[in-house]
Amino acid sequence: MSFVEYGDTIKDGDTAIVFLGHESMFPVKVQHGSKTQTKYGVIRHSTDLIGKRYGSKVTCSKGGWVFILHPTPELWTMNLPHRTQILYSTDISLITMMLELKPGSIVCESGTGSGSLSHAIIRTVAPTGHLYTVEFHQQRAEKAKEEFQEHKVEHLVTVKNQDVCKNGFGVSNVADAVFLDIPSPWEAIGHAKSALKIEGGRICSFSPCIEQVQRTCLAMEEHGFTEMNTLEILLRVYNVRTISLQIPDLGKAQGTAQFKSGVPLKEMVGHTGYLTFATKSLF
Amino acid sequence: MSFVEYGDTIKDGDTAIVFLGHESMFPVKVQHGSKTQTKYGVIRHSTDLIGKRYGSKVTCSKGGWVFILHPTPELWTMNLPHRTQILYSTDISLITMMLELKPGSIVCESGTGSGSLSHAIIRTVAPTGHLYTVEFHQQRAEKAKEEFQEHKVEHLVTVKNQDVCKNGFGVSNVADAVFLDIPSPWEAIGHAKSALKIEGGRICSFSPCIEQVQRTCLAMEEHGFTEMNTLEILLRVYNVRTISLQIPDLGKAQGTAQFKSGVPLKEMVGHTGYLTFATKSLF
Amino acid sequence: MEESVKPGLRIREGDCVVLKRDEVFKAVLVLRRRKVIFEKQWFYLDNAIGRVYGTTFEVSSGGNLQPKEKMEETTTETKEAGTDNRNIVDDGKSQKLTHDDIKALKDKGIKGQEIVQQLIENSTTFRGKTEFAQDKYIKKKKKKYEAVITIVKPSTRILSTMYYAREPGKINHLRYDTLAQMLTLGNIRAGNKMIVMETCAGLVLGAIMERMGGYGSVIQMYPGGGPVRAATSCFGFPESFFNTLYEFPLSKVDSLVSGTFSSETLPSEPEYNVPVEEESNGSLDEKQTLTQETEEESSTEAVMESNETEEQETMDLVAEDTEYKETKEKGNKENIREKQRKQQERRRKLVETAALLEQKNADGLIVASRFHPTPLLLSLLEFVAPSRPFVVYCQYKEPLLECYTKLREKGGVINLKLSETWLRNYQVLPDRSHPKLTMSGGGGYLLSGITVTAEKVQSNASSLEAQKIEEPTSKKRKLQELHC
Amino acid sequence: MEESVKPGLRIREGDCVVLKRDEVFKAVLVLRRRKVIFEKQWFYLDNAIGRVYGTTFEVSSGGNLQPKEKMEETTTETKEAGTDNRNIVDDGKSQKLTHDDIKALKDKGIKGQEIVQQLIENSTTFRGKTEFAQDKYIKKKKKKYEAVITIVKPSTRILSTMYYAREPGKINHLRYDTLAQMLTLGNIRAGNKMIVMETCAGLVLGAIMERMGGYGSVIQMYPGGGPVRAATSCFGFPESFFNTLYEFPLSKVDSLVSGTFSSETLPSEPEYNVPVEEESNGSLDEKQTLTQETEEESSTEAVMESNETEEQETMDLVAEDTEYKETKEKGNKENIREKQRKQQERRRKLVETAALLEQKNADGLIVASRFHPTPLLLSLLEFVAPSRPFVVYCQYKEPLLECYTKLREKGGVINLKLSETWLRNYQVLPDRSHPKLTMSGGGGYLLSGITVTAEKVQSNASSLEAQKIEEPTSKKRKLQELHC
Repeated sequence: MSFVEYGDTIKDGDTAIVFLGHESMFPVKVQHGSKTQTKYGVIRHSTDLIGKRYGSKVTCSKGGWVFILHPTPELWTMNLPHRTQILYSTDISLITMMLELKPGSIVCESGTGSGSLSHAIIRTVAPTGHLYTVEFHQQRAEKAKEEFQEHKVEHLVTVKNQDVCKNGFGVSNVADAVFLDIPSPWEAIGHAKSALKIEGGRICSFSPCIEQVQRTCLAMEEHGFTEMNTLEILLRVYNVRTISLQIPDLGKAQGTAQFKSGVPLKEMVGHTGYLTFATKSLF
Repeated sequence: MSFVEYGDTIKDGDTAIVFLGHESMFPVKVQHGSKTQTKYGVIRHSTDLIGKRYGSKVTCSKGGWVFILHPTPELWTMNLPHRTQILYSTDISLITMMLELKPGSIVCESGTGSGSLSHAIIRTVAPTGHLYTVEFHQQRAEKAKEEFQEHKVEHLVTVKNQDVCKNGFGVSNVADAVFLDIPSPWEAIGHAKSALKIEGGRICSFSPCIEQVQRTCLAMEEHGFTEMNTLEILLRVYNVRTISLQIPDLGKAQGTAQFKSGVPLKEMVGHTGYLTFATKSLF
Repeated sequence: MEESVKPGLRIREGDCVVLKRDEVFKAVLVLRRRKVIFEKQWFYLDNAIGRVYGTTFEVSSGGNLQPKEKMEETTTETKEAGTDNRNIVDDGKSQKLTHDDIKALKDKGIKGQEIVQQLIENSTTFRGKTEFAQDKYIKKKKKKYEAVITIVKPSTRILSTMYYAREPGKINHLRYDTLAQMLTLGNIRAGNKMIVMETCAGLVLGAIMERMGGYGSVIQMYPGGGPVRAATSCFGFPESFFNTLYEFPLSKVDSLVSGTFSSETLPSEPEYNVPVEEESNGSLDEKQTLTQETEEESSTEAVMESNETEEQETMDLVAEDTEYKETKEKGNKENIREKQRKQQERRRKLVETAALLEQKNADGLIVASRFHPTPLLLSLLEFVAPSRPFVVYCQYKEPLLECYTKLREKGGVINLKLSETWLRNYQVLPDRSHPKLTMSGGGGYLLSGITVTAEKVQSNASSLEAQKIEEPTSKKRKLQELHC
Repeated sequence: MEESVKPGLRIREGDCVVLKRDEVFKAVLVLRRRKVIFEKQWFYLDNAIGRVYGTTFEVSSGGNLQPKEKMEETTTETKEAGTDNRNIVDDGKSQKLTHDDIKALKDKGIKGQEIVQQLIENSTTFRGKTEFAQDKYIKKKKKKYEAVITIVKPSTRILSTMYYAREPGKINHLRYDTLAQMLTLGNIRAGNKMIVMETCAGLVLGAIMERMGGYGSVIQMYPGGGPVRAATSCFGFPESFFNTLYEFPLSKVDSLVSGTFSSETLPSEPEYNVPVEEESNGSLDEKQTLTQETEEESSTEAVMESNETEEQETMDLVAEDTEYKETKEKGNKENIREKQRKQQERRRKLVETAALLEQKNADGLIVASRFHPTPLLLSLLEFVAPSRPFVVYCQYKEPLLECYTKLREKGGVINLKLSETWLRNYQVLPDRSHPKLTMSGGGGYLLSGITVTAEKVQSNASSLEAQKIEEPTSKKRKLQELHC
């Protein structure tokens, strides 16, 4: 297993996802001799996990069962330890496409945060690209480094502990794309520009507040970015349900009508942030 | 007919709605001896309209037919002559409920614009309430007055041609609710406050841009308004269609599957404006 | 200033009022020496009686309400602030006050605002936080420790927001902005003759009555033994509003349409049983979700604090107050005679209502129920005049697709429109403006349209004339009221 | 600076490039002396050859492109502005220049920017307008008279945006952000072995190939006579990307699943006919809407300017360039022998592809087609390894409800999720920020999930072992590539 390559069977040292049921799962570090407690009972790594195929059903000590899943950046996003607010797959999808990321892309990111987007970027730029990720919070930078090692992607990423607004990304004219998720992105636009390749590239800034977007757009314009475009994307999930509706008694027929319905959840995420994209052109 | 009372039959002087087909209609002033051209041919008011029941099917000279509808503020909103950007029923609905309008309410409005909201307000506050509407553009104010007369609601509304930011609404401590749709609502918040009843009332400001909202919210707070709440409402219309989907040929069965679907329109109104509501409290 | 206020704006004993704290609402009856629980706080409403609606109170020790004359600005010193949170290490040890310390403060009767100030002073990380984080911290703590309650007058705005937040299952998840659309699309106004079929605890009925202001008439169609008006009673309408409110059993609709209606077959005694909510899979699941979401507030708590599961009683208290008391006071024998008299009275009103419907000149139809909408629409539209709007609400989209198709097939309706609304709330604060982080996933679906003359009516001039001649008396009355 | 640019970043003859003006895109082939029409302008691309991608050109007289070295700022004097528009009376007479005047200016070869300046000077109301209204006026006029075109390199971002705006019917109304979700949910990346079934003109296939960067393998399932790759060819992938692209006829899937597959029954000659778009009521109506919406641009105009209705040819030009030329050049007799050779070659590749599928170890399945998704999913998931993601797109929600239910019944899948995304574009300008006034009504629906081992596999350890032993050769190759 690695986060950029599927493996068939669970191996010692893998990070696997224990799937308990609908939207209920957690990651586990597979280790010989280790045990993991679930609500369905204990999972013994040596006998229950190692050597089994990913996607297998594993019966726990109390008789309940779970599925063991191969990690993906998306499952990681749903299960990672939060050290900060994180980006979720809906935004990540749009960022990845709009930054035109693909194998071989060189990307600069700040801040690393909890590494949710970082994993997704690394997945997409592998095997020949690279991610330079800058995090000003020392603990977080170190934790991210550890995770990248555990997930066997450390060769694809460089983590720096510095303030991107003051010190930039530490590289110049190498990046195809820059991503900013920091409180004052407008202070880092200059650094972003110099990190991008001479022939140009794409930039994205994620900000929860519109005032941040306004300042960032001004800064982008001052630095000559073009194709500026601010977007927002929201996910609407539907539960698939069989609904029975009573036929009213008007004096004749009664009974119920059954149908399948895609029922929106009562509450949904109403806002994560605004995504501002722009292009650095050669001229 | 009046805009605040249903009539059964079409009368001379009525404003009626000629309904040609899905979302295709126009208003007509019914007059003895008058004629109206439609794509289905001529309608002769004296013989085809006057005395007929509202909701009747009328056959035009070319043999095609139309329905003649009783006017409502909502049909008027869909068909009125645009002198400005107008408010549509989706926003109007929320404004009416959130301002707690009902028969007897006294309301101040600025600007009158094309009178779309004005008609809806008058409908709701009749027969015992009143609308004071202020419009700084002279032509528009005069046109609105004419329309209110034609629609037989002039006893329920007072139109003033003045600048609400400078001169206010011309009334004080009478209003249950104030509505603002002007470029600089923050300049009218003081006037709005003094127009509202001493014991308090509700205010709503409609602005397309977030910067207007920000300034308006600051002004509302300075003037002691409470319960401030900014909302946005969007209408998503579905076309009801019977869809046939081909069953793919995988080497066995083929054919088509038919089902009813509520298909969203390709394009929808993505933004009209932000609605900021607040309460003036006694204390 | 308070002295100049009209009596109707003051809180009276017996009023149904709404308690408000931030965005949370709860309707309660104002009764003396009656404990009220709201947002984990208990208190008495005695001190609120005679105060003006809109007054904000603090809960003092002993559960007494103290009017808070002016909303004090947060005077907390937040001058010292970090520029970012790079140095904050979250080890869960930043607050030096223990739970016991805080409890001791509360027991001493220390006010919420002071407790918050003490929490700030005893936080080791507060000064290192950014201004934004400090604000957030203060807000959170204020919410927890400051017991400030505003008492507001019920209205459609307040009650529909409250029901949607607290008991969406009781109103078929009808979101308040969707209700707002219905009232506008239905052209609800003074003087109308409306037909309403709802199973939303009477909320939709109340909203319509508010918009009609006592002018015109409303015919409520009801399933089962009697109409449900729990939410209607919360509006605090004057008695006169109920004079033009009629009710008609759904089970009699077909016979009325076919001309075989007879008032004799009326069930001998209305059971007034609240219909058992036929929960589908969906609704059940959503209840579970709701429970998870509202950790702070039990979802099983009833809206009317003083009438836990006695919704019907609440209605009686307001709508038929005197009747209710009489029945209770009288002996058993007299009760039988009384019953017979009431039975006759009901039959008389039923015949009157049937006549109103048979005029087939209603000014609109509003449906918002847990039943399949198609049969309701197909039958009830018979009673609506041409060129009048109708609006149907359904929690699900699929039944409205069918309803749309069936109405199209049947004819007599135009401008059919199936829609839903998206509602977004915004946080507007200097430098921190954005849509609220959670939003409602759905507010239900609406099908609206306009009636037109069906073919048969148009080709038959005599029947049209007949309709004109028997111009309804109630409609005449309505017109007179309008011009007063 | 331009000299330092790598050759791959320069526009070459034969490249498929995308023309861009404001938010409007159009893909064209770069050919010498070939007239191109875009946004009502015609011009030649000759001068673009050798220039760097991203260059902006002006169209000069004679249809020649002139590189515009730097985007000039609007130097229009807008100092004098009214404070509001109360005095503006719209009488349609405010512009003193007539249509003929403007035409004369254009014919004289006056540049667009100058025309706009003249329009402003000849407007009697311009100075009375608010600054905002002035800005709006200038923008509108600039759009109309300034012929500025940027040539950009195709990418998933550009092509999916372009297709959705210009020809949504060809891609089943798959909105670009929905495609973005598919690529992420499908964990598309270098080294995967993907199964793709799409009828989106090859756009989805191209997007997947871009994300795989030539590493791993893609098996395209196709209905009818052959795969459609019109949009795929627009990406301008290197030849090597097509070495690991396989294709397999849908009509053979059942026999492969049941073990009765034979390559002998292959249709003798692929017709490569573009399947007739089976337009439902819905799509037809939407086309009409589209026509109304895009007054400026005929919706029937093909995406590939130089290949109006010859989509298939475009594909050949890029993907099988040499073959295509050979076939054309050879005589008729030779042609028959050639045909036989190609037939054999195709059969060989079909057997190879069948073997790839039979390994049942694909790393994911992506479906985005005009067919009902249920039978596709039920069959094609057979070829996917456990613990791998799959994503199905459908323009309509209802078929995915059925698909969801059937998959649940069958088992072997978890984490099923039905969703759609809302996409909002914003205008961010000083003091004039708001969401764009129109937005897409819908981008289609996605059903995603993860495969797991079906019960039978787990209870049968030997078959699991068997699968392990015959580790696929292609998968081994894939792994080697990854570590280079």
